[in-house]
Amino acid sequence: MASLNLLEAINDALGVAMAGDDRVLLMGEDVGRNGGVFRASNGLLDRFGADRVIDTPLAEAGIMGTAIGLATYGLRPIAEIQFLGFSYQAFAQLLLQASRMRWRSAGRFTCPLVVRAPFGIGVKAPESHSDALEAHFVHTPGLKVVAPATPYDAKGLLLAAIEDPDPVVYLEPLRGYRLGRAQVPDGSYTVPLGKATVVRQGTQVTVIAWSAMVGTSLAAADILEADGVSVEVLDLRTLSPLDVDAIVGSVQKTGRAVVVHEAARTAGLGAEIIAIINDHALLWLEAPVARVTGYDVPIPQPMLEDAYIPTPERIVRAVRATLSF
Amino acid sequence: MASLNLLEAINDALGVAMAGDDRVLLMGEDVGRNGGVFRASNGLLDRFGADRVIDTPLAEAGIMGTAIGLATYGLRPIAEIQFLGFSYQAFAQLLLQASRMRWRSAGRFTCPLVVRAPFGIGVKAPESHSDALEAHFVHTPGLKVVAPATPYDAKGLLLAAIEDPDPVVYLEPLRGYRLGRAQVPDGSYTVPLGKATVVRQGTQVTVIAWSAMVGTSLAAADILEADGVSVEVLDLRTLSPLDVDAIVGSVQKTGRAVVVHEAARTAGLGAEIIAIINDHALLWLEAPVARVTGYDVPIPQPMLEDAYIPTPERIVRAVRATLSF
Amino acid sequence: MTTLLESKLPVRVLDVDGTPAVNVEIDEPPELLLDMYRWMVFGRTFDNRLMSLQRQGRLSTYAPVAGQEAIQVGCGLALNDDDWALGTYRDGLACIVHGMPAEQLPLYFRGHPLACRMPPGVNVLPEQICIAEQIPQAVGIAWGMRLRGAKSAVVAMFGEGATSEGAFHEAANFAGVFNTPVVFLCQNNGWAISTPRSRQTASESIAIKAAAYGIAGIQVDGNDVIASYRAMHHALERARSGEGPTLVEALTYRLGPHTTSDDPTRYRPNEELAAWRDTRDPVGRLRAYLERAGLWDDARQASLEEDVNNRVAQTVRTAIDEPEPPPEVMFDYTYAVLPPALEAQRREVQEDGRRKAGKLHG
Amino acid sequence: MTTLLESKLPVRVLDVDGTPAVNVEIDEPPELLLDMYRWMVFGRTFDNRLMSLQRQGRLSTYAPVAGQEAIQVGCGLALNDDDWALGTYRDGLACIVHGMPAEQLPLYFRGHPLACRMPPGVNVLPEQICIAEQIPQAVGIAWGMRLRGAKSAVVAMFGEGATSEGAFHEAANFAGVFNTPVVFLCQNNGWAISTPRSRQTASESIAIKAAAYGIAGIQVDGNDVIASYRAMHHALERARSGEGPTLVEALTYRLGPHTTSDDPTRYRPNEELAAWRDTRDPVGRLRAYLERAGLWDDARQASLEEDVNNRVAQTVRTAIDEPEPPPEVMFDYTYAVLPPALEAQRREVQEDGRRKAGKLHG
Ligand SMILES: Cc1ncc(C[n+]2csc(CCOP(=O)(O)OP(=O)(O)O)c2C)c(N)n1
Ligand SMILES: Cc1ncc(C[n+]2csc(CCOP(=O)(O)OP(=O)(O)O)c2C)c(N)n1
Ligand SMILES: [Mg+2]
Ligand SMILES: [Mg+2]
Repeated sequence: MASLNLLEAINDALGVAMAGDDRVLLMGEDVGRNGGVFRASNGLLDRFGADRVIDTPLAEAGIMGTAIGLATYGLRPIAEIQFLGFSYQAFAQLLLQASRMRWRSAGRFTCPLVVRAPFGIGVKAPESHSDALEAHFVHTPGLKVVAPATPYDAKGLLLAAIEDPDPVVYLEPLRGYRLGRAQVPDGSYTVPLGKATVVRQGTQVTVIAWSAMVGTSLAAADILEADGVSVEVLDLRTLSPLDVDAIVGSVQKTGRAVVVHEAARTAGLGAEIIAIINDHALLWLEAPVARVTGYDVPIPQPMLEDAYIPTPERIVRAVRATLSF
Repeated sequence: MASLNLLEAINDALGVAMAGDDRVLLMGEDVGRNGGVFRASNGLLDRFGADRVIDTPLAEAGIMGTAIGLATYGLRPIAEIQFLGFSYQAFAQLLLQASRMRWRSAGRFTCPLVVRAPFGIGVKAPESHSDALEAHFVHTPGLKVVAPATPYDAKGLLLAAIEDPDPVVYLEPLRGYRLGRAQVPDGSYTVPLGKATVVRQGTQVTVIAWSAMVGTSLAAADILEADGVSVEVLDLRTLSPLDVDAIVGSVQKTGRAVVVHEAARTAGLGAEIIAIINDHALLWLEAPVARVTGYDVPIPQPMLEDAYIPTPERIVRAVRATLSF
Repeated sequence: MTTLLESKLPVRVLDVDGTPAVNVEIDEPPELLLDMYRWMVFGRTFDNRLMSLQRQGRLSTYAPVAGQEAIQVGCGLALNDDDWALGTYRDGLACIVHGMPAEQLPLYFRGHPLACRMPPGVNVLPEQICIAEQIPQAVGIAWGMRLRGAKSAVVAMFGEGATSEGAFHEAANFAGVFNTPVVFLCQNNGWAISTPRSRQTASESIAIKAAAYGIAGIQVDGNDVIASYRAMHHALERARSGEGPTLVEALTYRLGPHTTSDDPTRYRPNEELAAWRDTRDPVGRLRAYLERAGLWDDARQASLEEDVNNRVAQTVRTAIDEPEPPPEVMFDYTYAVLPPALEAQRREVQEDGRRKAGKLHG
Repeated sequence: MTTLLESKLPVRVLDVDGTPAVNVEIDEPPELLLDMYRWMVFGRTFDNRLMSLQRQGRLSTYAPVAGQEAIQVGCGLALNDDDWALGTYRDGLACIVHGMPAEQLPLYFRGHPLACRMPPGVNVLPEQICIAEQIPQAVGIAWGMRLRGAKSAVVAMFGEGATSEGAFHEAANFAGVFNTPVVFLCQNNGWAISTPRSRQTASESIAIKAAAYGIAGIQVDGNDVIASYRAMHHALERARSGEGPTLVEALTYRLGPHTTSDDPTRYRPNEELAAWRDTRDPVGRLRAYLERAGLWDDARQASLEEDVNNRVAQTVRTAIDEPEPPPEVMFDYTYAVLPPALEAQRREVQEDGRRKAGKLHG
């Protein structure tokens, strides 16, 4: 056991995976000598050498396309995109190629690839550094999508993603990188893909969140508890495939739900969660499911970040509105 | 008035727009001498010359990026992407650049660009030719998205899109290109962006569709009518911004809804429509909103297209299930 | 063979009339030359047959190879079994020569979902529809070989139109930086659908683009099968021995339409087509040489044609007879293990299929 | 000035010690040379000030220009008013020389949403964060000029790292095919964050990449402001007169970190930095020449420094004093006319802002 923040947990997981399987390699811009712009790969170049911790040219489609080839040839590449906002350049490779290697070849070839990228508001970075694009990946058959919120899950889900035989998009919470420490087991363990977790039990309303928004939701739950409102907080952890049972189970219990995400509201993942509730728990609903999300504008310049991002206060208001519907 | 199919209506609209405004130009792969692979731009090169009907190199990001520059400089480019499945290569330019030109420059620069592309199943084309990617665009602030179903709307919406001061993604139904003829006025007229239309009045259930799926929905409504079921069919026409009033108004009237689209179900645009109904018409719902959509697999090879695409029969079954909920 | 910097002339072994080019020795073993010829005749015959099959409605579309047989056969023959090949809709012939069962090609154009399942040991990726996307993948596979110490190589095949895509550029740049054992085979057939080479890029040649990546670039007469074979053999050997990537520009011509949906008379000058068809045909060129070298005659031709016709007929029959799979197969290779939500969708499609087949009511 | 094919040497007017290079005449008018100098001193001073402003927490981040003043000033001075400039986070100095109000730069790095609103007549696009994405846009603007018959040109500025992106490639290829009046100015400063030039591309130079597009390519000493000006002037004139695009590779060096978030000691050899800083500084080089030419002395230097310090102080004050706009401004430039759903969201943000400001309860 060690006390690690989320970034250190990722670094630890990378080291464990690379030590355990010499097919695993890490590639991306500035991941080697520099240890990644956030130091996620700190120390790995010295440990595993330049053939396995690879500084690439500045070309996201090139990173993704060559990573696909490496995976298909039998290696286990982990491709880092420096910020998720720069993944659009690689969409043709990731959304149409990686996702379909197994399918196009009817199982003959596969693409065991992990794509890592930080996303979300958090470091007052210039535009495009904070974009939350998870809905695009979730809408793409053939991909899996993971978005841990805690150091423990970060390590366990990353190790599970690396072991997975299919391409996994692994999204890291920029604002959660160094937000707090937690006990993380040494060595290898996995957290299963496709399973959400109840991070706080409650009875009156379910708040559904992932990644950095889990912490924000928990903060809202604290405020509400002081007011006597019992909030259940569900951390989805895996965004594709979604854990339908966990969502439906919790909403059938509480009868009310609020979905929280950073991305723009319209056609965001919140909509799919509402659709799942519509499909399986409509008769249990006491009020419309509320969405506390980013607005339908680009994730704004640093000065306006705080006005854009869901806050505990906005969640509290949404919960109250839901309760008094 | 002329009797035109949808493809001819597009060709007519292009000619009208180019004749009326010499800033309008058309660019893309094979749009010139060849008149477009579907002949949407047939005859335009001869009429307007190679400076305005431009065969480009084979590079979608290049097309999109240069079109943005042309638009910002004051021209009115219409950029054709040969098939929507090949637009991923241009996502970085379209979703992060075109959509934000006005916003980044705080209004100083704008991007009056129209992006045209055919999409959807219809011509038994090889993979990637039929992909339905509308949800990606709708999730992107700063873009407008249009998807006409009829020759009349195709012309009127295209002319409205060209006049619009912001970037508009104009999606053409591949299977609807030559499906039938309708009276289309000569010369210029517009159909307003942002307005849905009720293409069939009904009382018991609302079927919500766009593009090629409108025809499929109408066919389902015919079958159901023979059975005494009264179906309202709403053609959204514009997918961003969505016509919330039209959706909500119809569902409040009928109390039941089925959304139909070709794209994969999960996190598709159907989910957003359910979310809108959840927000504004939950108490009117007599049954969960049903989704009749593509499955969560890549749009398959030609041999399996018919098993993938929503059919009147699948819609009929969904309506019946909704009615007997 | 010559790198671009040494000579700007296309490399040619046989002149268009089948006589050896000046200063060139032909020292390939006769059996290899005969193989080249047989494969080209197979390619031409198969292509004709698939064109008419499409016209009869048995294929949903088809992209003919006619005119490009020499470079594709030369490429296929230069590949070793443990080399990998990645190509497009038009590169079926090269893939067949490399070991892909021929019936997979018509099966693909029938729209069959299992058409691209290569047999074990055949290292051919599914044909790529999205222009240029296979190129970085090829570099990745080659990189994998280097990292694993394999002594094999990868060929990425594409048209001159593909060189305009960013994917080509990023891939070639990675190949240069990481020195991966890859050969970029650009079949410059003059046209990208209706776009002529002159409007595709203003560069002097395609081969010269290699300079942008610090890799070797060579031009070869892609209608000269011996020269094509030599160019590919040379480039692949360089790759296998760690000397680095090569961009091979094969000058050739597509004699048919882009695909069966295309009408080339809308954009292509008739005289241009006629010149290529009548004076630069790759098949006739080698035959003329073989005949002059005493390796070929009418009797052998007749027997070859019979063989090839039989093989083509048999192959087409296999492809056409292959039954349609049940529709739920669309789910079967999305993931190693189907997620629960997809299980439910799969059942829906299965029931729908049985309903349509009259095996289920409702 | 020389095209790549004529010479592979970087073009230099002043040697590193400020003496004219062999065989070179300096015939620029003194006022132009003094302008170059003043702008470089302004650039260096402003940069230092913004670095410390960021360290004090007044800017959320900053990307320093130090070391690259010569090419940026040379570029800015070579542009005409009706030329357009598109650059990155590091190209603020060139944009200011071209007419962008200097306070917009710190305002941008404060994260102010209105920082990139150029005044009318200033043709500078918002600084581009996404590497290489401005390059095709620049080609499009240039193409628009050609189509409208304007006699102006466009410069696209980017680093050597950007040349690895597909967007660079597609843009340069379009420029070659459509002969647009654009200059591609690549500031090769040796590093893309931690990636050295040698690992970015295996090509011999950046300039040689021009051959892949059939456009002109030249290399220039980007720490030599006179040579930089000449190169840009030449390339822009070529563009304006319809002779075609040019790729200018300016050899320079980033003296500071990539941005204030970066720690270059992790990856960059100290000796390399020292060599560039101590012997190839662009500002000192021109000053040495001017002094020797009798155009400069300590008194003028003192008075310039006073002027520049005042101007920098004033500019920074303007930028820091600029009030934060109300949060709902995030909606104001999404569309020409706000759609109804966004109206409602805007009201929500407005209320939230007033609530936070204590003006509204609940
Ligand atoms: C990314 C992408 N854009 C556009 C297309 C449509 N398309 C198919 S083939 C083709 C032309 C290809 O030309 P070239 O690369 O020269 O190959 P050729 O067909 O001549 O063999 C185009 C534009 C596509 N398949 N993929
Ligand atoms: C598309 C994209 N990918 C990655 C980044 C992250 N990033 C910012 S600057 C930079 C290096 C740029 O190097 P270069 O082009 O040489 O310009 P320089 O910073 O040296 O001026 C990187 C990788 C980005 N901003 N955009
Ligand atoms: Mg071609
Ligand atoms: Mg650099």
